[in-house]
Amino acid sequence: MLGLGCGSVAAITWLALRMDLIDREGHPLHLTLRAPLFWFWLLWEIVKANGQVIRVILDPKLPISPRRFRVPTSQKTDIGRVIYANSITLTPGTICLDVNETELDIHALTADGELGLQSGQMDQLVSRVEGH
Amino acid sequence: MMPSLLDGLSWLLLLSGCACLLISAIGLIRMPDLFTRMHAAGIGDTLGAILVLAGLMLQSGLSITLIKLVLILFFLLFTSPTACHALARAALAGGQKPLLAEPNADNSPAEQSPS
Amino acid sequence: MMFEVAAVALFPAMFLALARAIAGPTVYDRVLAVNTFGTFTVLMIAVLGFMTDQKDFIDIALAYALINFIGTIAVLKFFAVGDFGYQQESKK
Amino acid sequence: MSTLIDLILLTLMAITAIAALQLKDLFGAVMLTGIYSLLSALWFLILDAADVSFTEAAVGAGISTVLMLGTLALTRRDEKIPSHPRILPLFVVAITGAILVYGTLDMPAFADPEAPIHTHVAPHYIEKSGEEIGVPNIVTSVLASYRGYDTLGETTVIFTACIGVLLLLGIGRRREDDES
Amino acid sequence: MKQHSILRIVTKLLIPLILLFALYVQFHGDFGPGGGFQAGVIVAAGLVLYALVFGLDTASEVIKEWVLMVLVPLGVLIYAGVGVASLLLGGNFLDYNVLAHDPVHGQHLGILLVELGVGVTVAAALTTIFFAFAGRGRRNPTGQRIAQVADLAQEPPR
Repeated sequence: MLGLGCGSVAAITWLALRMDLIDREGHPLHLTLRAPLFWFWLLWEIVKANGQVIRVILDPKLPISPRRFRVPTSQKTDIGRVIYANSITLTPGTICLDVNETELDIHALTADGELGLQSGQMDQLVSRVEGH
Repeated sequence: MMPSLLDGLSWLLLLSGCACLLISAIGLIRMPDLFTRMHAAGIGDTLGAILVLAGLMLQSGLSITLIKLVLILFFLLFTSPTACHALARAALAGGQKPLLAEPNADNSPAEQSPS
Repeated sequence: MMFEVAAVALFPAMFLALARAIAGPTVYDRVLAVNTFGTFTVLMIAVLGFMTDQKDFIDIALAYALINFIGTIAVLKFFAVGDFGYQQESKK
Repeated sequence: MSTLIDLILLTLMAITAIAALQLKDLFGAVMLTGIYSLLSALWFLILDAADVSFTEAAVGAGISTVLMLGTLALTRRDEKIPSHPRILPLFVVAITGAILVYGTLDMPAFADPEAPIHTHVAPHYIEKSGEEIGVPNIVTSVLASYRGYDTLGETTVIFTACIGVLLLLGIGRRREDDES
Repeated sequence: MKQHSILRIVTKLLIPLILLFALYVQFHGDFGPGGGFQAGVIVAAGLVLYALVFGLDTASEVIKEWVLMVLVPLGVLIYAGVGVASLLLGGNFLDYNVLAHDPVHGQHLGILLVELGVGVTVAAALTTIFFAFAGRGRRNPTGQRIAQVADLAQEPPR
């Protein structure tokens, strides 16, 4: 049984190498050390943002003011930008529509969401996780 | 003492998770256009999933089930924003225009205060 | 008991997501609804596994969590960049 | 409580199926089929058929949507509306359905221990599987060992289906007209 | 063009996990739900995801068509071969008891091999069918069906 397990892992590794999947992008092990703290921070952000959006949805007047804007990114690599973009999408109330080298295209549900992102706190934290 | 505390906590987590999922579904119905609906769906994908799975984790104890639940949560948190982003991109490419509060001002400060 | 309540409490949300999938004016709304429904199903399967005390069910939830994504990506591919076979013209 | 879950789930399935039939946009119908597959996976799970549910989950979530979209890509996206009402098909379907329902009246009640299906080989499988096969999952031992012939047949069916699709779509011709 | 970096990176992370999970399902079928068929479908799903994100051309470079063509019948052959082997060892067709000294052990071995056969056939067959569907329109540039599986990642293979 154990042999089969090891065999499976070896086979998948071979296939993944063949698919050209294993590199710093696919398996960002160099980020692991700094990531957990960021995850906890992100979890708290998610809870806060959820609270806001839930209040908006339950409000009978449905007070949304959807807006679309761009925020600059300070990350150097693709993977940093991807972490940033996914963190933005993961916090309800803001969705990342597009990514390019210097900016993210964001859609936000309320003005609060926009203000939160424009302050750039998440950007800095992601850059710190990226560690460049 | 301990087991009842754990039970109570996981009750709380499960029920609030279900409430989150319900709210997200309500939002899915109430919101006026695709992009705002995505925000509503995001609640269920993040907080709802986290709370429900956390509630189950408290019940599973230290076992392989716990690891599997953590993996489920991990995968959900990875795939759902990606799917959401891909959907938004595809919708934009397909000619869907997001409904905006002030259609012409792209980067103006907020004035229509929410809730 | 707890899990039964949770399972029943999940159903209204599923109803609403289904309503969105049926009503959804555009294709993308339907995709979004199906995706959300998929998340609900993953959680539902996990809850059911605990409800009937068959922890094997978690495997199925895990499979859904991994694979549901593929369906969404396929659909979007179909409509976004390349379409695997159809130009975006009939949906306004 | 469990009955309540059954009822709600079946209602959801019925709604989904009817809506999928009603939709003229075939793409929407494909999406609803996806939802239907999710629901039927849940339903199998409630019936304690974990293996079937797993199959439904694996096939329904990834592959079937992709293949249906592939088919849609080769045909058209909206349903062709029949030019005249079809009485005869409706009649045939109604009669067949009525006969089938009549047939179920003679069937033993669900989970009746005296039912024929539970009195011949099933007890043997359930009692002896542990010592004869030694595999904890009885479904696997029935599928792969007691009913090995069936599964060989199924594998051959998949093989044949693959050959059939390849013949229909003409993948072998790729080498000749490769310059597209 | 690095437009779809999000999809590319997440896919890179996920595909090995999907394939690994498929093998887990394959070999864990004796204990929990799962088995050859499910595992084959999950493998196929992983390969389809790869083809969708990185493009059909890259995918068919990694997974050569002839390999798939060999694998589809190979699975059936493994299955039937186990039957023939048990026949040669003095048992009935597909009677695994004779495969090892201990009948139960023989059953284990037989089921493992048979499930492997099913898995190989299913995975290869579904992947082949997907490739056939996806490649079909590309070779028929008539009318509307021009644009085909252009890769979402929009990046030349490195």
